[in-house]
Amino acid sequence: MPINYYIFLSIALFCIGIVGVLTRRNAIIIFMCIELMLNAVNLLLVAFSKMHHLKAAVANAATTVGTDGQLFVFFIMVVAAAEVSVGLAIIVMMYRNIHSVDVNFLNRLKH
Amino acid sequence: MNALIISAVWGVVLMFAGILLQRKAAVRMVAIAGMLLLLAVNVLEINGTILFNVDTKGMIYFDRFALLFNTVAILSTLIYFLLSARDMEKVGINYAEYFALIFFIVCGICLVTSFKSLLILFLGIEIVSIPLYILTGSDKKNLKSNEASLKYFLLGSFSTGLMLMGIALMYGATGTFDTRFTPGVSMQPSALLIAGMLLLLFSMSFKASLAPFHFWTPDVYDGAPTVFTSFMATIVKAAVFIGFIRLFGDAFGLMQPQWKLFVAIITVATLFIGNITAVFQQSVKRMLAYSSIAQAGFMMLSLFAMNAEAKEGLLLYTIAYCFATIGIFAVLIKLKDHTFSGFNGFARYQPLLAATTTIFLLSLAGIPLTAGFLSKFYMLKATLAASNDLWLVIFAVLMAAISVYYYFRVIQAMYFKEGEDSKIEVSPAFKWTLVILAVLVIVFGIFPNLLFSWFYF
Amino acid sequence: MIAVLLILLPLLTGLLTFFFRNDKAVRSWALFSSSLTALVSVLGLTLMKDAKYLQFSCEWMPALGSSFSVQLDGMGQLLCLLNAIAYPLVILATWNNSYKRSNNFFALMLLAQAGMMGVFLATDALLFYFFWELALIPMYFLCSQWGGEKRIAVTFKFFIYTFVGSLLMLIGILFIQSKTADHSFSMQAFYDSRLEPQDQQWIFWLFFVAFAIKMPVFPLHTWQPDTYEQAPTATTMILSGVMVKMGVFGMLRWLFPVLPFAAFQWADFITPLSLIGALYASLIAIRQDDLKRLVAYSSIAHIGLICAAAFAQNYSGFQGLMIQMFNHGINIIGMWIVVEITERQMGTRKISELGGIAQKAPWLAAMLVIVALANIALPLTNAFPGEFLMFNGIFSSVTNYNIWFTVLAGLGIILGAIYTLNMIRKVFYGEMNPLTQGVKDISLNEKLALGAIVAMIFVLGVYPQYMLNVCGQAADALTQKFDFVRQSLLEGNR
Amino acid sequence: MGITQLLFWFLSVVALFSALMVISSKNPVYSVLWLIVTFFSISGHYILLNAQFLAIVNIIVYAGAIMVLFLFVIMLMNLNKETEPQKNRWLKMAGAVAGGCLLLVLVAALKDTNIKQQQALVNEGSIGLIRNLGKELFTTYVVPFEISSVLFLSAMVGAVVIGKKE
Amino acid sequence: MQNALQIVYLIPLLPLIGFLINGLGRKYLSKSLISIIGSGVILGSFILSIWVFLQVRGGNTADVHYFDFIHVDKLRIPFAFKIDQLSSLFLLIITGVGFLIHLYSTSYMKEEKTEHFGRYFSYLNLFVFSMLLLVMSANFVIMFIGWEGVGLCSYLLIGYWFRNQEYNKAANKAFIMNRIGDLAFLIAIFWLINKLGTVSYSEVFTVTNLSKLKPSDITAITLLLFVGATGKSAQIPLYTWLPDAMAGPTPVSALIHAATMVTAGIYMIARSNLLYSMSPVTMDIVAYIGLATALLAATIALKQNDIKKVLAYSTVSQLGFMFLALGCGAYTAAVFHVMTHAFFKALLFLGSGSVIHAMGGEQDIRNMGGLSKKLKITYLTFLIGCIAIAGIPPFSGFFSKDAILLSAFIKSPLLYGVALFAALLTAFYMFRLLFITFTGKFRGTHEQEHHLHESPAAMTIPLIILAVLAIIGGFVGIPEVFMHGGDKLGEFLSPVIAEHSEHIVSHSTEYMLMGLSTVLVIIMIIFAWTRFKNYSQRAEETGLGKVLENKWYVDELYDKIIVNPLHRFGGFLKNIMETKVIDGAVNGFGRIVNYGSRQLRLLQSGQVGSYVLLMVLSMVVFFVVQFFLRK
Repeated sequence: MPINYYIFLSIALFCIGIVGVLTRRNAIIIFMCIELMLNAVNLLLVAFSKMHHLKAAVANAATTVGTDGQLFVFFIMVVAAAEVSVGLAIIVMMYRNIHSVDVNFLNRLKH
Repeated sequence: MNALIISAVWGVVLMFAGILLQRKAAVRMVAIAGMLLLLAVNVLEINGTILFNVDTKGMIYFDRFALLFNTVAILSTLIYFLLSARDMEKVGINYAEYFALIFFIVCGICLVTSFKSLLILFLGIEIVSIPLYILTGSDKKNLKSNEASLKYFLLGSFSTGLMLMGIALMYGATGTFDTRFTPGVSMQPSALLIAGMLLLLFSMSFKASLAPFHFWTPDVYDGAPTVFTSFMATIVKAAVFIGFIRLFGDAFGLMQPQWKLFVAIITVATLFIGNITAVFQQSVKRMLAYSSIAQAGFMMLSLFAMNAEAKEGLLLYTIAYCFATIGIFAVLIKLKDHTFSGFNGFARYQPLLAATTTIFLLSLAGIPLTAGFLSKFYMLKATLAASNDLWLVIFAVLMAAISVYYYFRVIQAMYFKEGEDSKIEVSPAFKWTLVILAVLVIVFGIFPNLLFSWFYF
Repeated sequence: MIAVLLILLPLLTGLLTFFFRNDKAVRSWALFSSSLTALVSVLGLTLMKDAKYLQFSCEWMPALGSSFSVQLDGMGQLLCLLNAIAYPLVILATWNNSYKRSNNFFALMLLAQAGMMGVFLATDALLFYFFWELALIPMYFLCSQWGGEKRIAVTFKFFIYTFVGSLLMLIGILFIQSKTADHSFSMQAFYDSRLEPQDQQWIFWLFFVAFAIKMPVFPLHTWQPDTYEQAPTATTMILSGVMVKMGVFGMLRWLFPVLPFAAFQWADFITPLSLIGALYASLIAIRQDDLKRLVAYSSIAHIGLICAAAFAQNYSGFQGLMIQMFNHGINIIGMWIVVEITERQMGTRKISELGGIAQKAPWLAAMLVIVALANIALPLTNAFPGEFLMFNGIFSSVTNYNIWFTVLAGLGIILGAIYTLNMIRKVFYGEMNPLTQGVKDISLNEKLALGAIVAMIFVLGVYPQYMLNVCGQAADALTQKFDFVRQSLLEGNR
Repeated sequence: MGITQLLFWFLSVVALFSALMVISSKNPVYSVLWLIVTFFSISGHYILLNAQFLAIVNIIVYAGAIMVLFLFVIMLMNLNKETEPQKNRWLKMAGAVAGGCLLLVLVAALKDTNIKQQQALVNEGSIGLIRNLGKELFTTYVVPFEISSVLFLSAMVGAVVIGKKE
Repeated sequence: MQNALQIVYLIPLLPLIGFLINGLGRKYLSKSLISIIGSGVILGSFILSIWVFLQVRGGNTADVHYFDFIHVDKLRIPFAFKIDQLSSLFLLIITGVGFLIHLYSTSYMKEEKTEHFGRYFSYLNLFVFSMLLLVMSANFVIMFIGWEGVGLCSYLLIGYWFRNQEYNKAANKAFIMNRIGDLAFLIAIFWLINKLGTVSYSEVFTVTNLSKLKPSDITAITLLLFVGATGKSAQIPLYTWLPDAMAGPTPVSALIHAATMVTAGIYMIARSNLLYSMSPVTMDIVAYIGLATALLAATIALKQNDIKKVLAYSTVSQLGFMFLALGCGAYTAAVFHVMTHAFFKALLFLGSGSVIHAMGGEQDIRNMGGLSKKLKITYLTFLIGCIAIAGIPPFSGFFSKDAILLSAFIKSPLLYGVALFAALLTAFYMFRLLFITFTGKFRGTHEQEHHLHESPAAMTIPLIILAVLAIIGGFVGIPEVFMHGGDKLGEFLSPVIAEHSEHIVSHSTEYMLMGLSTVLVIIMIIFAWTRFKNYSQRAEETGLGKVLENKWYVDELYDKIIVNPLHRFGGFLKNIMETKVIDGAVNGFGRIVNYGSRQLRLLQSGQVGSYVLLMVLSMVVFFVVQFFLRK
């Protein structure tokens, strides 16, 4: 597959995520959109790793070039999991206090 | 490496301390002891004794600059503990955990200052951010605190997304996460690389609260418990800057023509927004938040200059800025009323605290004879040395003049306005720490050599 | 050693003063220390003329290429002397004023003195800048702590105004430093930095704005009358007597020798500006009803004249303004003392509410008349030789409009006569009114202070040559700079 | 047009469509479900790229763990009805437009890079297999791996601190 | 050898000492002591002056150098005295007349409180000191010092009764008008320095140096000096201060505003006659201005009713005559007239002082009359004074004025004609004054009449001495036509004054002119006699008379075109320019910052959505800039 396809695909997903962050006001959904963005990145990374691997494999079939990309994806997933645990905790705490997860109610702090 | 590992370990130690030790004072002692230990081992490492020999496969490299900064950061944290550790009790019940989180943050700082691989940068930034989300929200009953932490979390993870996208694009362009990728690539940088660089620039600007990615800063600093605001406004921010200058020094050192313009724009915007907006604030806490943005703008000059002088200057700036801000916050925490009028007549009832606060404010305003002046001076000098376009320097200077306006409002309130005694009790230890801090600020302002004798790198 | 003493004495004594408690003790201590400083400066002028006493240099910030080097040269010597003798006079004259927390007051005063000393002594640009600010900060606190009712806002304006100026100057310093051969801040390096004329053209303004604000030169003067009006009188005396001279001094020490081409080329623009400023201030002074503001504006007028003389850039002008700086300092302090006494006794500064004081207070009136006449440069008073030389300088300056400049300046002194005499007439002559019935003649300490001033007025007026000899060398050096400039420009044209 | 191409296009379309549904569906629960769909399609892409390990992890961790967690939370707060009041539509428009612009700009910027001819190796190559990754992870990447433990630790502490009742 | 003239410094020093003693000790000394010191020092310097004069007669002139006043590189201004014929002559006049007036004052000022008495004498001494400095100076700068010094003293003395604000205003007016003149003088000095690098007479007035000067320079310098002179010597346009200066005590008017100070201008021009002779343009201007002043002042004097005002205007007009003489190059004549004028004008003033004293402070002649019976001596001396000023042979005024008229005739008959007319007016108004005051019957109040008495000896003796001088003073300058070598003064001054107007008129014409003027003058006197021998209250003046009474409304004119506009402009600057424009701009900047702050913080809306939106938008902008705008 031409790498551009992957680039465009993941950028598209990424931007969809951003649009979600911009347009929704439910904290949880915003957070989900952020996860979407991360996944777009993951996809791109994997694609790139395969691309670099292909480039290197021409010279030497047994190369391990490109592993790092996939490992990075692994780490991203780790971090994402950690973030989710914290994030959801915060959201729940928020909900406990104001019984809403609507970010538009987050306007005590301004100016 | 020493500090990195020991800070992580000590974090765990403190978690246990929380369970085992009943008395909060004891926990505090453990924490302070830990910081002293960190300081010791870090100084040891500067002098070449490395306790743990870990092969990081070139992902982490502690050069002198990183170590020096770590020392500064740890020292500031120590002072921060000495001044404000007691006030964490008021925040919530998880006293020991707060310390643990701060130690983890220090661990993250060690990563951010010494990474050679984008992976480490990413992990470091996250290790710094996630505990901060929590500390921000640690005052659970306080809606402001909740709101601040949620905002911080959402925006922070958004910027993480940006950063990851940037890293991905860079990986696509270079095929490695190592920041020392072959310069051959950066001769004629591909669109991928530039896009990745810009995205990294954005996300780092976000972390360092530079305009136009600063919007979270005032709200978060304002909403977070003042104790933790003090910490994240000073040490964390400075650390991010070190990471910043590393990233752009190592990875994009040869792409200056591509990013100089943007850095300049961001600097100007930051200085402008930070200073101008601070003028009209009513709450000192929020004013300090904006002032931290403004100061970040000044630190940004070092990135713009990107030469040895700039690095020295950045260290000096960190010291001056951290010391002064920590000091002011330490006093601010004691006050009930965080508006300017809260300081009215302060000099009458707390002459010593007022005097030290004045020194800190003068330092922030960059008045000579204080470290603040020399650090600003260094930034300007470095910028002039790096490039001949003075407009940036002149702009920065004018903004500094404006900054005088809001810093001196506090002084005016303290000295020239009458107010009733806000009954605050402070321990002698607190007072003396503050005095020593003030003296340090002055001494570094008059004899910077005491520092520069270290700074050869 | 003398040079260092001049800075250290007030600095240390000032810091000590913070810890005094008893009011009387504070005053005596301040008087003592300032008299000591005066003694030292006189020593430096008379017995210990040798360079080894007047110079000192040691390493300070090698990393930055800056060193702690001070030197007491001709012009500096005069101003240090002024600074040193102004303080005892002021303290003496205001002996009976009561300040709350007087220890802080006098401590800050002494710190300011140390700062100004440093400004007059420093031969290192960075050091100069340090002292420049060090002199400003205590002034800020003095004015906004012990001043009049509008003090805070007014002082703040003053501070910001000056601070902006000095920051611009800082950029200029940095720029020149980056252009010097050995990247050092030393004065010599600055003098040797031959900047490109087109660079000089605008660097010049970075410096000049700073100095112009300090002096102050029209139209950057508006902070001054308010500040003088609001500040406590003792501070006002120092501000107008000594601090104002920092601007002129800085110009002669750091601007002209470093950027002679720009200084020469902008002269035709700045001279009329400052002269118009002088006339402008005099015209306003004519209409002033507030004693303090009147004196303030008259000070602006004098400074404008001095600035114009500086930009005449010839020997006579330099000599004139150098001694004039000293004499103006003395006279203006005398004026302030009289004004202060009047205000303290009458409780008002409104000229229209006063009158006939001379009948009850002949000494006060006599002193005022003498000081005032010195202020309008009557011959045989100290101001005459200075203004004479300054006018002569302006007249013989190398420009096509020298005559017109001279005439403008001359109008200035006519207007000066008008407002000064009117002030005397309205305040001291004429019939008394109920308010002025209660006036008492001046007390001993005031007599001492004023007497000393009057003595100086006459001595320096009859025999100015001594002062001229002191600062002759400095003037000579400056003149040579500009002769060189004119030479090279002539060759450029050829 | 081989099978892989077909699969690629199919998965891409599914991914994009479901992603759009995530941000457009009123009901949070639907959003979650659509997001899971997206993840599955992305996992499909992984398999297509012969990165089986990641594909599995993606499904287990994301679709399995994280999404379920989301679902729990939403249920807990019973937001499962279409409660979300409409955001100010101008802001909505602005958001959509801004995102669109970003998409356009990025695509336009990256459409012809110097690597655009290069291929991403599809359904072959062994680096994506668990053996290689594991070897790499526990040799070269052991330090980051350990560091990420600190991350987890802090996250855990944080979750406790925030979540614990006082 | 040490020149005997070294000790001339005593001449100014004595009065200075007197000033210091009287000034500082005025509280403690007794009146008699004050008067002794005050007059004694003047007497001392008078005696010294005589000795100096004799020395100079003996041909022993000298430049006495004491110390360098100012010495900056090439420019050297020594504090030095020049003792030569001119200065020694002036020394005599100043100290002599000065002494008499001091003497007179001792009794005239009796009523004053002691300390004010002391103040008075200290001022008087200070004045003499400055005046001596002025005439003895060896260069223009020292002359300028004296020049301003006398201005100061006249200011102090006019405002002597400082409780009266009108007097103070007059004093200020005098000082400021003098200042205007002084400025011109100063500029002239700078011009000289600029061109020649020196200000010493002995160096300036040398053929080599003068030849260095371009004609334009000379004209400029001389004109500027002349402007200075108009200030000091009350010529058009700066004359208006002198009449007001009559606010001072009468002896002061006699000394300063008649005998000595106002002649400083003549002295200065006579001093620099070499310069002036080189610039015909200036000479003409000087002549015309002088003549105009003489005429104008004379016309005004016709209608004045204040005894001192009349004398003041006559002074102005006499000064005009002197300038006419200078303008005609008859420097000697001018100096001659200065001398004679000093005698008879001082006499007249002192006489008027005596009258005022007798009338108990009354100055309006309309309330006088018939005083001749009561005040014999005063009357006689006053009469002599009038005859002298009117210029009837053989009284002193005749010779000097005749010399002036002659020089005017030589320059042009027209000038002569006008000058003669002015002289006739002089005769007329002087005798008008005399008759109204002393003849007819008394018109004052009863107690005034009762109070009338002849003044004490201390006042009459000076009158008598001056009267004698007024009679015989003219014989030092008898014209050639009467007596060969009669012009002692001319010979005496010839070394310093290069007289270039040769006697080109034949003796017959000269006789003719003299006869003419004399006859006309006598006719005038008779005419005055017929009109005023028994004068009585008149109706309000109308038409020209009113204009004259109001001094041609010159003061009002000056107020209109100079003073008021200046005042208004000052107000404009103070209230609009300063506060609104300049300070407004400064504060405006602060306001802008504040406003910007208030607006900018609205960006911080508190909405996460808007934050992200702003971030995304700025990202888009950055990308666009990077990828599509930059090349």
